[in-house]
Amino acid sequence: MSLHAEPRDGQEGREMNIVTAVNETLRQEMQRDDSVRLLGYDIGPIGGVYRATEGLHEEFGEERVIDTPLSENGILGTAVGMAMRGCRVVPEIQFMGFFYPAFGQFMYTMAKMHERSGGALEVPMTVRMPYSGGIKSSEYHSESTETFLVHTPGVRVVVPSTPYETKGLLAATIRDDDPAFFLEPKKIYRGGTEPVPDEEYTISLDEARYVRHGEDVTVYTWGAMVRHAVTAADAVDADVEIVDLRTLSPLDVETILESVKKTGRAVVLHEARRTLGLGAEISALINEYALDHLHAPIKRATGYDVHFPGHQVEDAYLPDADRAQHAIEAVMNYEF
Amino acid sequence: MSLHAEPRDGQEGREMNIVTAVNETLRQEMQRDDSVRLLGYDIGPIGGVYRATEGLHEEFGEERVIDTPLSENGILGTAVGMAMRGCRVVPEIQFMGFFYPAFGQFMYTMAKMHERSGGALEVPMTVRMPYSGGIKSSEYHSESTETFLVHTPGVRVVVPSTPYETKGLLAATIRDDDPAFFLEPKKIYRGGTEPVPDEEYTISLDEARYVRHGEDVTVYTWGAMVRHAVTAADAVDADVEIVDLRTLSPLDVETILESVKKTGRAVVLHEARRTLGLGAEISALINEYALDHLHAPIKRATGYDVHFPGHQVEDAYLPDADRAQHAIEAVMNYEF
Amino acid sequence: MPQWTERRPAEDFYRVLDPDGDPVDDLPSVADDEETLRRMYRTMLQTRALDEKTLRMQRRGEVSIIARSTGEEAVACGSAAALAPGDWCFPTYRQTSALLYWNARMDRAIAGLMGAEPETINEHLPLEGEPEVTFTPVYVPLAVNVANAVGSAMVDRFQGDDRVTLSYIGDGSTSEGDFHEALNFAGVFEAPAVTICQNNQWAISVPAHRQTAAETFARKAEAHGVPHERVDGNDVLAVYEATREAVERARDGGGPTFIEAVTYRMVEHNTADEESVYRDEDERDYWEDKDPVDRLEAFLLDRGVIDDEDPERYREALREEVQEAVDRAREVPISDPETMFDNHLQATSWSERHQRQELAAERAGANPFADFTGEGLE
Amino acid sequence: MPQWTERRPAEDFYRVLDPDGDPVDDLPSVADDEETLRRMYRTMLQTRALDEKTLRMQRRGEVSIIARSTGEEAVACGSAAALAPGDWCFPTYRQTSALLYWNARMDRAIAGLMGAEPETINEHLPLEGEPEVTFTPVYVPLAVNVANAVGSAMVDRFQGDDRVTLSYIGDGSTSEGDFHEALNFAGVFEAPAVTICQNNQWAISVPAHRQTAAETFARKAEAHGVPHERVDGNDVLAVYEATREAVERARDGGGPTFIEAVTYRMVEHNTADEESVYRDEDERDYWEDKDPVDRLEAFLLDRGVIDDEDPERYREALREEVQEAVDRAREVPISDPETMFDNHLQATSWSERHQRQELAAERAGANPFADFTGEGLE
Ligand SMILES: Cc1ncc(C[n+]2csc(CCOP(=O)(O)OP(=O)(O)O)c2C)c(N)n1
Ligand SMILES: Cc1ncc(C[n+]2csc(CCOP(=O)(O)OP(=O)(O)O)c2C)c(N)n1
Ligand SMILES: [Mg+2]
Ligand SMILES: [Mg+2]
Repeated sequence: MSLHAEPRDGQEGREMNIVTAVNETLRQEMQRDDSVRLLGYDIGPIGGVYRATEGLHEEFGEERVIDTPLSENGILGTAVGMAMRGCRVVPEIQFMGFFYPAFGQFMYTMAKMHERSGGALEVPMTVRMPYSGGIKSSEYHSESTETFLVHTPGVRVVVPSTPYETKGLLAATIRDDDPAFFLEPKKIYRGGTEPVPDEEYTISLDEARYVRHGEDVTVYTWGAMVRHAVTAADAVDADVEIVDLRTLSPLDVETILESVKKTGRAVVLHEARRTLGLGAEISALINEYALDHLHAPIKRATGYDVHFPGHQVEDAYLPDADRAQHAIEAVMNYEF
Repeated sequence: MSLHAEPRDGQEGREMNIVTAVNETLRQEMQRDDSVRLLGYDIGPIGGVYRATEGLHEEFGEERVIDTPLSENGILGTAVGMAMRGCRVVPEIQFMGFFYPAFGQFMYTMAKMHERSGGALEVPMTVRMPYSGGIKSSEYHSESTETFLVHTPGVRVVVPSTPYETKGLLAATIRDDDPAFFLEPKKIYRGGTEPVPDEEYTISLDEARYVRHGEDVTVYTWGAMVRHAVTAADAVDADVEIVDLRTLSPLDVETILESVKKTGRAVVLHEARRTLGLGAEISALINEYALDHLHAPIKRATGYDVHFPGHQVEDAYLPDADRAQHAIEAVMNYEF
Repeated sequence: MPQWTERRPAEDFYRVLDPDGDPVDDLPSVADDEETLRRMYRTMLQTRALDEKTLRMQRRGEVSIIARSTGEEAVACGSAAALAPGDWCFPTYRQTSALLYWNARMDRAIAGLMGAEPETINEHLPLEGEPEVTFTPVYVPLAVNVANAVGSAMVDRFQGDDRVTLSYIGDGSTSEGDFHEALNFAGVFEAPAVTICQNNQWAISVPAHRQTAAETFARKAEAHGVPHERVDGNDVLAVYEATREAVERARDGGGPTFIEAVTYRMVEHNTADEESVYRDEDERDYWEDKDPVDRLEAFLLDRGVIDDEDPERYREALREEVQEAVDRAREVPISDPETMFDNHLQATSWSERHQRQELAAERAGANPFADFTGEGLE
Repeated sequence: MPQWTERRPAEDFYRVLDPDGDPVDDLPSVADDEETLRRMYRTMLQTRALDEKTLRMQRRGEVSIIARSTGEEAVACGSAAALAPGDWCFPTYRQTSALLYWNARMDRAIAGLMGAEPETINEHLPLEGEPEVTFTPVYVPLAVNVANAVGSAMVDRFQGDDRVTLSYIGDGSTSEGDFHEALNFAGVFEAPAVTICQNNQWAISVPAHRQTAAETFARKAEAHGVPHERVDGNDVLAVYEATREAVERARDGGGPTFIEAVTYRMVEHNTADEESVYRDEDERDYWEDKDPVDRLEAFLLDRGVIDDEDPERYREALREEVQEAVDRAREVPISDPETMFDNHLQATSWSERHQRQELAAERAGANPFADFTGEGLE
């Protein structure tokens, strides 16, 4: 298990935010491996609506940074074909909420080709999707529907929570031969910097990260919610352990169980809707394999079971440090 | 809570199987309400690949039983438009595994239009999909991906488990003004008959069904798995309560909690993959609201986290009475 | 910085007025329908006034994001004007002028841009009576509206009603499979559905020639046996006339039509966009001369349908109207967070009730997670 | 019982041999390439022999479901024959003759029909060496193969390789948005991708005229600026020749082509289907006279490429070959259930390891749910 305290003391590197870390990592991976190609609409001259691919079209040309027609399913379908032919493809879906038209290619080819071919064909691809809320945009720009991805076998799902993590996880995901989703929490794209080493590094795709250790209660979370967990942990009268899952699929069940067996209490904090949000799976796993250790029910501090609301109401939908704190306090105060 | 013992004693009616019950109910609803229209490919002269719409094209003509081009997304998209204009539409998706190309229309219009219009527009539609395994067919003909539907707000998800249930639930779903999915467990389409009344009746879409009462352990299940739960219950040395959820969304949480608070032990039995299968949500709900009552962890007797396998291996994938029995015995024998 | 080069679209399309507002050929009868001409003129000016106002509001942070149709107003205005009461229309965010032609309420639209939930708008700016043409909510996800519109038209065809359904799609959005699936259904079922492709040459940063290798967008309808037409989209009379013909044919049982209206996105994609990054702004000069409002205005002045004072008079009046609508929209209170739960299912459920309680508790400063029995927080 | 009526497709397509096997015009050069002619003839006979055998196996319950291409063999055979070593091919279940032309192993295919997992087949009937043309697994979900094929072709175009990618789509499947999205990408990126529409007039029970109002399936390519061609799909020389031209153009940087090959589904959709329910079987007589094997056979006999004994000799030899393949396939043991976990991710995970243990326990008669600590069953 890798352990980074927060802030990460003594970390060397250039200060950068998440979107810059994405950009630099894409550049680095394209430089080191000619077979890496990016695919998506608006990723070329404009550099993506969030500028994550800024400068790459100019540097690598339009056959490696490929501006496509406006079709998510076409992007995914051609990306799979390219990956089957040995390219390491990094398609961008502009917003996770616009992934749905690509569900056919996702289920039928991206997630399935390797298995279907008995291992003969590989599909090394990393679908980048800005995801999750907090930006007060219009419909479908704020979704957190990782459940759809995690319930599907044959793909990895990775979510960074800091600039340092972004670089190591994105490089690892691109280099990995499995088809994968890399979900970028857009609210914190520019939400703070930390030093990121210039040299290449990767972070394991099999291990959750302890954001901090504690003895009383574990908060499981990922992406933009990690910072709220930290704020809540500072505010409550309890010794909180925070686990940043970072690879939502496959889950690092060892770490999930290890932590709760120590603390005996758990909260899951996520932006997705509650019903069948990933919190349900974490709760069920703990119930199955650590029930004896539980001192309290597991609470899910999540979004509600509604369509992501308009921007006047968005803040009331989204979990934040307060909601996290309430959940922590609820399980801390619980008595059998 | 409605309680039907199994077999349902003294029930009057014609003996019929599930697929006949679907057919008769569609006919009945089309006769009583001119605005009911069916939509889908191969539903016309051939009467559906499972003959669920047999005879309806002849009786109601091609403008009420509408054979369409081969496009699931086109079917869903035009169905939503028809529903917005006052039709009560019953589209068929030939197999649940071919629903994925329609995910865009599902998320953007079917599940959303009512909310998006502030309630001004209604979308009364019932998407029928044969689903789940056991028929030894090829890829994507055996899926149980109800998770995708249940995680999405704004739609109902209904699954019958017997011919009697089929008629009452399908009539209720068609008459309900919400967009809904009606999942038909194809393995038991012709898997047994029971008397089904000729007269119209509906079954509440808000209530789970006690298949049998028991004191020691609750099995939560639905669809084609109900019969395995019954077999397992007969075989084990315990007094098993069986809850047929039948409406997977929204869930009847009252009944779920009521049962486990009495029995103190729970098993979920479903065909879907385990990770983020509906069993996860049921387990999480019980953990949150009935932890004190639990005498043992909740076990999930489910499919595995793999693509639905080929037919030589299918039986090893699918849960059956044995797997259910093992799960029941595991929680019965558990000691804190 | 590399930018995309544009390719100017061929101009061998149907055109009634040249860019100076002079007729290129015999005039269609709408040229004598002064009421419709003035209403279209007014609608385009109104659209521009509304866009200008909401742009200022956006800059002040009062609305979060807007997509203007400046320079493209003729497409939606001219086509929607060809509808009749009872018809249905399925617009995207780029067809404000279609809604305004049929007197859609600006105050409600502005409140929506300000982020109010539909329930709040319905409560505080209630709609009185049905609009003569029914508009669906503006679609944000691209291309999905067309199949809904075709379904709507299929109902009329099956029921023998003589209504027509109109829908819109951008040039970029024709690359989505949805578009083709919908047009294919329209062709097979001879649906009275008219679909307008508002080809403004750009889909955010992607130019039209990168969307497709098809000769024209109009020709895409060949794939589905649907009659098609290509018109000057900055000529409101051409758009009107082509749509009128299509609408009449549809109403008479003649089935669907697809119309490409060639125009140009004069401004940013939306206010989150900075178009100078990816396109050469000089190209705009070429299009500036083709402005649809100027063109119609010149024609109307020339024909005496409006007089010399009218242009300024209209603009002044519309600015006031817009301001009044903004004032009314500003009166709408911030939406109650609980509205997020409204209008999902028609009945309630345990989880809806429970989560409403959680939210209420949270807002009251109480602990929303205090229920450990499932029996609720009270 | 109402049935769908058929509309016979127009026959103004490219044709080399008339239904009696007589040339309609000048012969293309393939008519002199005896080796290719015999190989195509043999492949079509082989396909039919294999279909007949697996049908009998299906009736005995030895394989669960098969889709025959009886009467349609010329489409896939003639088009695949125009490929060269190094090319790629993305077939559906209806292109057995394409695979057989390139010597795909029948024993492996039969084992697959018998329900063996790919891992089991690889273990017991290992592939030796690469086939000259690479075939992807046969696609069951419709229309999704075309975009994968276009992606494959894009790679060759970007890398300057002169390979070509061939893919197939049924008439019904052209109604899926996937098909259009893929062809649009092919057009925009000038991908060396040739797509064949195997128009056999039926999609299960839905006739072609109910799939689309387009004049022909070939014309669907107009939507994407992709050159198209329409050929007699029961004339293997016409299919070969049109594909050869398209493949050469693609190889030379000339981009994609779409070819509609007009044929007829002589038999049931698959063995789960009963076509007499929905179509008039008399129509089959019309098509019986157009059989692609008879047509080529007459031509070859006439030209002396084969002699009078050859037809029976070929058939006899192929029946034996098929039987031997069946025998080998029958030797493959039933797949181990644990293979269901294979080849999902390249690494393992807690849940994979855990679930493998559960399955093993279950098969050993032990309780798979005995782990209450997450530390495994042992
Ligand atoms: C399904 C979907 N994908 C992506 C988006 C994001 N998006 C919004 S507008 C737009 C460009 C649309 O271009 P075009 O169709 O030409 O319409 P225009 O904006 O030019 O009117 C994109 C990519 C979306 N709203 N929906
Ligand atoms: C996405 C998808 N939808 C539905 C099906 C079920 N299905 C299998 S074959 C078929 C008909 C295909 O017709 P066509 O494209 O004409 O091909 P043919 O079988 O005639 O070769 C259908 C509906 C499927 N396999 N995939
Ligand atoms: Mg555009
Ligand atoms: Mg066909």
